[in-house]
Amino acid sequence: MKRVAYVLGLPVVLFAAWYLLSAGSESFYAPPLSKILESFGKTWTLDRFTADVVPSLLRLTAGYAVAAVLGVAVGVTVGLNRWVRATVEPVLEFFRAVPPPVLVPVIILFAGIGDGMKVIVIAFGCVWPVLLNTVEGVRAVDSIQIDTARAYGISGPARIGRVILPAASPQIAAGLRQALSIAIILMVISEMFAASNGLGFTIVQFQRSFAIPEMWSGIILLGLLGFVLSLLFRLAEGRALRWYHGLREAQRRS
Amino acid sequence: MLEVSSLNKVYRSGAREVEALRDLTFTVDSGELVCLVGPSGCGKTTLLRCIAGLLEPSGGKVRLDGREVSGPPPGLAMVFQEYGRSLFPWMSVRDNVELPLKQKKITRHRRATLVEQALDAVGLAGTESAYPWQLSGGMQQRVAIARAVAYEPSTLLMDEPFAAVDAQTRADLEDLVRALWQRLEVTVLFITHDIDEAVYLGQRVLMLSSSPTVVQDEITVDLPAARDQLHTRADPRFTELRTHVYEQIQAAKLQPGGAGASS
Amino acid sequence: MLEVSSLNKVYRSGAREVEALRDLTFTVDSGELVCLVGPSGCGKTTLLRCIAGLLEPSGGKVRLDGREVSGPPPGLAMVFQEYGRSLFPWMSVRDNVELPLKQKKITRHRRATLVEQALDAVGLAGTESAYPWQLSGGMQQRVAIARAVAYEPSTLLMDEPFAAVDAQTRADLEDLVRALWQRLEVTVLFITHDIDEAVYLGQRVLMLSSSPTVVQDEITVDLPAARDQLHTRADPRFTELRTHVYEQIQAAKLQPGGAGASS
Amino acid sequence: GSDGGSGGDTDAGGVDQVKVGVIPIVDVAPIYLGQQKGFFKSRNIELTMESGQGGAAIVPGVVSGQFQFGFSNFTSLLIAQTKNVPIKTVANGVASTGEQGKDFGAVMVKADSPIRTAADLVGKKVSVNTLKNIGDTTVRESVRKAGGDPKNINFVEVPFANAPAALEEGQVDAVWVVEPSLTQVKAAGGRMVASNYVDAAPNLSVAAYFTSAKLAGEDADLVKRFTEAINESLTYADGHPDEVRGVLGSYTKIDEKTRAELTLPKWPTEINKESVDTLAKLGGQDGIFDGATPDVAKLLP
Amino acid sequence: MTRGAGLLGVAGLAGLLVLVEALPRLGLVNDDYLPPTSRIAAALGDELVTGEFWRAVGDTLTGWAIGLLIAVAAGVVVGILIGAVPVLRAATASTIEFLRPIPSVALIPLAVLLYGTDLGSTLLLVVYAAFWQVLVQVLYGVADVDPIADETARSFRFGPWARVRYVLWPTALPYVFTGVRLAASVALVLAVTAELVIGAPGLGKSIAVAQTSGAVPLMYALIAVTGLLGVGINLAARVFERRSLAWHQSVRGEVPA
Ligand SMILES: Nc1ncnc2c1ncn2[C@@H]1O[C@H](COP(=O)(O)OP(=O)(O)OP(=O)(O)O)[C@@H](O)[C@H]1O
Ligand SMILES: Nc1ncnc2c1ncn2[C@@H]1O[C@H](COP(=O)(O)OP(=O)(O)OP(=O)(O)O)[C@@H](O)[C@H]1O
Ligand SMILES: [Mg+2]
Ligand SMILES: [Mg+2]
Repeated sequence: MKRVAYVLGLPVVLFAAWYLLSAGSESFYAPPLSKILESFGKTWTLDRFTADVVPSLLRLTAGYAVAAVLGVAVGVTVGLNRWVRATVEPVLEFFRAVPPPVLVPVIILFAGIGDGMKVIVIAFGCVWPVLLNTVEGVRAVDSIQIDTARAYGISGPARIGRVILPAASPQIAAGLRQALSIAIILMVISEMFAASNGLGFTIVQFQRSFAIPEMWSGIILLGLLGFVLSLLFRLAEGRALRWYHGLREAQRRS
Repeated sequence: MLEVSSLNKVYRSGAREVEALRDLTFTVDSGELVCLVGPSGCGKTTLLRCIAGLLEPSGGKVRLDGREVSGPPPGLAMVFQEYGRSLFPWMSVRDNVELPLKQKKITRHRRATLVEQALDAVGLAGTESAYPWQLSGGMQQRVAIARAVAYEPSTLLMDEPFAAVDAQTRADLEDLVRALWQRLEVTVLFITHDIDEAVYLGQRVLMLSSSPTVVQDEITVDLPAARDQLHTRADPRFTELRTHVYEQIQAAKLQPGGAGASS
Repeated sequence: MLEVSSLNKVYRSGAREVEALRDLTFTVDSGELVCLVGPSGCGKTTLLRCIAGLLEPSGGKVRLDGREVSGPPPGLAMVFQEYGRSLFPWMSVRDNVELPLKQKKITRHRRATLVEQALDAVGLAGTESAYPWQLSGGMQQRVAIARAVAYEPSTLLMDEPFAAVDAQTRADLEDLVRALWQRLEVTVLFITHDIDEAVYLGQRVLMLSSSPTVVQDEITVDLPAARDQLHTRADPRFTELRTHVYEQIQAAKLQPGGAGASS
Repeated sequence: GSDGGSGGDTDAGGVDQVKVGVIPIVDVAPIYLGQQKGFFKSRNIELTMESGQGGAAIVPGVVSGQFQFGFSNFTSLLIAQTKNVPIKTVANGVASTGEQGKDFGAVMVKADSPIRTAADLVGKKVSVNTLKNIGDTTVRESVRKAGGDPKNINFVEVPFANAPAALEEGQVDAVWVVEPSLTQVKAAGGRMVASNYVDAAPNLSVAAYFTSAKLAGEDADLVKRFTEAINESLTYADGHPDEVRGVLGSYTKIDEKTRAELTLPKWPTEINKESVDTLAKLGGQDGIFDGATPDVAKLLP
Repeated sequence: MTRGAGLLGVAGLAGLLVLVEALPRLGLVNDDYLPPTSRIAAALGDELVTGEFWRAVGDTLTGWAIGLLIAVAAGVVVGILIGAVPVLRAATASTIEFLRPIPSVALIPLAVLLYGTDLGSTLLLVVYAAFWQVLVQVLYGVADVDPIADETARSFRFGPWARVRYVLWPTALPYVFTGVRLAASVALVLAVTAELVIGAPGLGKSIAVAQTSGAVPLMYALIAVTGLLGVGINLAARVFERRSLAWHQSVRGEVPA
């Protein structure tokens, strides 16, 4: 009960404030919330969902999965090896600083204009938080834990799978969490180019065709989508990092 | 056989430079149980790390069975002084003890037996599924011991392994280590601050000087091989030996460094 | 005065439920030095955490000078069993010791004196600018002790504070604690596994049963207030007392839980 | 820095600071040329050009008064009109040359493509810079005129700049491009299959300069001066193509060779109302107004 | 070690340059669309001597720096506040999750509405995007405080401020650094994107102009400049990090024992 109140409290207050403040709005680009909500119902019908939201979600999932796997794999390699880190870090930093929108033409060159391109754009953008956090997490593994693993001959995949990844997992989780919302943002950006369906495409299309309440309703939908995904993420994280949260909370709460 | 020859270790970090080990030379025969005592901060942990191949010495050599140690040699188990940090908090007690066995490619069935026996031996039956951080300090330390015991190592390095347990448990664990040693003919190097414990457990006791560290003295414990808490500790020879060790450590504290000036 | 009345603590996490303390009642007068012994895992650390107001008991009360403890009371210092983790790795040894003093709003000059004296007293002069992780286990533990000592607390809780130091240093630190206690009239609650230490240090020794925990027994140590390592430990009364404590702890291990069945 | 849209900041000398939101492409060459020639200064207008990538960035700026004027194609303006965006055109922007095969925008295919005429585009993948806008409606008209069924064209969005590569790599079957990408495609051996602007209407008015309804109402004088200056610029540009090719070098990075080769559009001062009506009709047919009918009269000056 | 690492880094970048030179030369991609390094370098060379270019770089960096500063300051303060007060954390969690995935690009109309093509537009987008990066990292960092360390501070009756200053902050610092490094590049990305789309002056606008003009080598040259800016920014962050995290495991590990 209390948790529900916490989850809903502030959003309800904010929405109410928005509702009241925008009630008499004359501004073309900032219509009253009532109008936005009205268009929300009209816009996001079941058809729209299957036509636009589902393809977007599929691209999002694919891109995010690629980024997660790649980010962790490369991150562990880079984090564990000083020389590899020194060699590839500037190159990675180089690509990290390049805005995905300007890279789209290059990606189109290699990946065409289909879903593959969008997945790559999403992966390209959201791999960084995972990668960076993995590198830092791996570097910060307690030296005694590493020594223990070494002393007992826990080596190779077992060392990575059973010791290094779990030890770095809290920080990797932070990266994955960041990546999730970036993935949503890039889903929109990727659908601004060479797309003919998708949530991002629809929102941009609304924006271009001056359907402003519909555009805002799309943005709200994005927010809701992000919220639901992060809820799922939290559930998964809570499960995977039960030991960690238990460890951190054990003495605090009980 | 474990040979340590003119081992030297200097920690450098920024301006600070600490010569933890100056010049250590000693050997431990295969299947021998040697206890190491020395003042706090004299370099015992450093020595153990070098022997385990976890730390590169600044000079000198460590050889195990004729081979120079450059990384952790196979069949070695170590109980770390920082027992709390050496347990993996993301694994249950059982998994912590079992993991090294998996690496040793021991069958599942045998693993289960070994884990159960080891936890039972350290008095932790019933906590298998708890996480280490749900245990008391002494219990955590015993998990670390159980992990080493279950591993059935050929070389066992223990760094103040009983520091956090009560007197009674400590006595039990001492007997456990001796039993394990006799059963498997393990080479054991055992660091302790408890002089009685060193004498009770070891075939030999090595005494280190305070930093910069050399071997100050060593005694052979000529007590009978069959020891027990009541009779051995009551033996006058036991008292004699422990007094000797105590005096040597006192001396070590007063005139540090074999060769002369300190760092 | 510290009053602990029918203190009960149950750890719950998921399916696991551990009754660490069943029903503890005892008092410690202001300025008294009480030692606590009990088998490993019996709940000593849990008890100390409850007294320090760091852990909320599941039942019962802790009162310090008549006030119920709900958070750490002023003038309290605690030496944690996990000394390594209780030092801040991002601060030098000096800063670690000095920080609580800053919080106490002690002048810079006096702080410098206190830090220096405390580090000197635990034998760590010269390591002020090192980071804790550059020190050996025993040295880290002594930093934690120095921090508590420099704080000049009115209540001092120590959880196996000498577990990682050698015999000689341990003796020195014991005398340090007694000296501090006598000089500042601190109320001290001291957990140890070393029965001799408990008897040597304390005015009273409280013995806890094994889990679920109650007060198994307590003895008043009727040795003269002026103690020293040589004579006190040679006193026949000392031997008598330590034997008594030892027996009680043996008994505690055999029949756990005052009221009956275990959890 | 604006006083809410009632004309630009006016300094002591009575000179209006005017910001115009434009897309830095060939179409807006006259305004840069006019600025160089002093057509605005002589009417007490101090111009600043603000560039945006399209209507999405320019229209809000004009509506909110951040820019006093903007440049946009008519289809976008018509869409805005159906949504009652408070804007009004003030001058013509750019127009088709009206000559088949010699317009500044065209549908191109690779040299060896089986597509011969606009009718062959049916069932094919054709790129336009933005969907549901002037590109796809006029291309559909080309197909319709050539006797094909415009319903079955698979339009995809590819920015003009990326269209040559997309065509080359076979990611699309045909591209609709305007200058300078058009010249680039031609240089790469592309073949023209339709001049869609020409097919849509004779002398099609493609784009216009517009302002907010508010400014139009409050500062009619500024609007009038701006219109006059623009019209003078348009006429001058139409008459001096070499100077146009020259001024392109100042605000774009089109290389000199391409500048010399590219097909310039027409810059008449009059908005061709019939052609706008045609765009409105085409848009209506293709359903880009969501069933509404744009009120052309209300949009035009 | 540091010198060696620097050399390796240069080698890594050189490898990239060689790759880009080789791909079009070997005919693996059309050199009209991905020109070889040498042509890109030549275009860059031409550009380097123009004042316009340096003004664009200056504009971009100004927007980036101010935006990042605001985002980091706000992210750290809000993060620590929310992270340290459980009630606040519970109450804001859902709102944060709702606002975070809203793409900055969707805010473009709003930005233009409020600021036109002024610096304000760029700042709005930059701050919005970078803020979340820092905030989330700080939240995770605050959650990573060792309970024993925290209890130590509590037992000595540290006030809230002292606990933040001496326990929370140092623990969160490595996370904050990662957050700042993430935010720094996100801010750069957004600064450039905002210029690209809105047309605010800066490198992004130059890229847009090069793009619409079909000046491909120049476009890549400018993209490379943004990338190099990123490399420089990271380098600075690393140096700073090594200084202030000397105690941390990850930096300790750098020095071979
Ligand atoms: N966070 C926790 N969650 C669950 N159980 C806990 C937790 N902390 C302690 N326990 C349990 O409570 C009991 C008492 O633990 P405590 O640490 O108080 O023992 P202790 O007397 O200090 O032991 P030691 O001498 O070994 O340090 C143990 O059985 C332990 O498993
Ligand atoms: N990582 C390090 N960096 C710098 N100095 C170190 C480091 N580790 C240990 N030292 C120093 O080396 C010396 C020996 O440390 P070591 O841990 O080996 O002692 P020890 O004999 O195990 O002591 P104890 O009995 O207290 O555990 C100490 O002076 C310590 O300060
Ligand atoms: Mg040690
Ligand atoms: Mg304890």
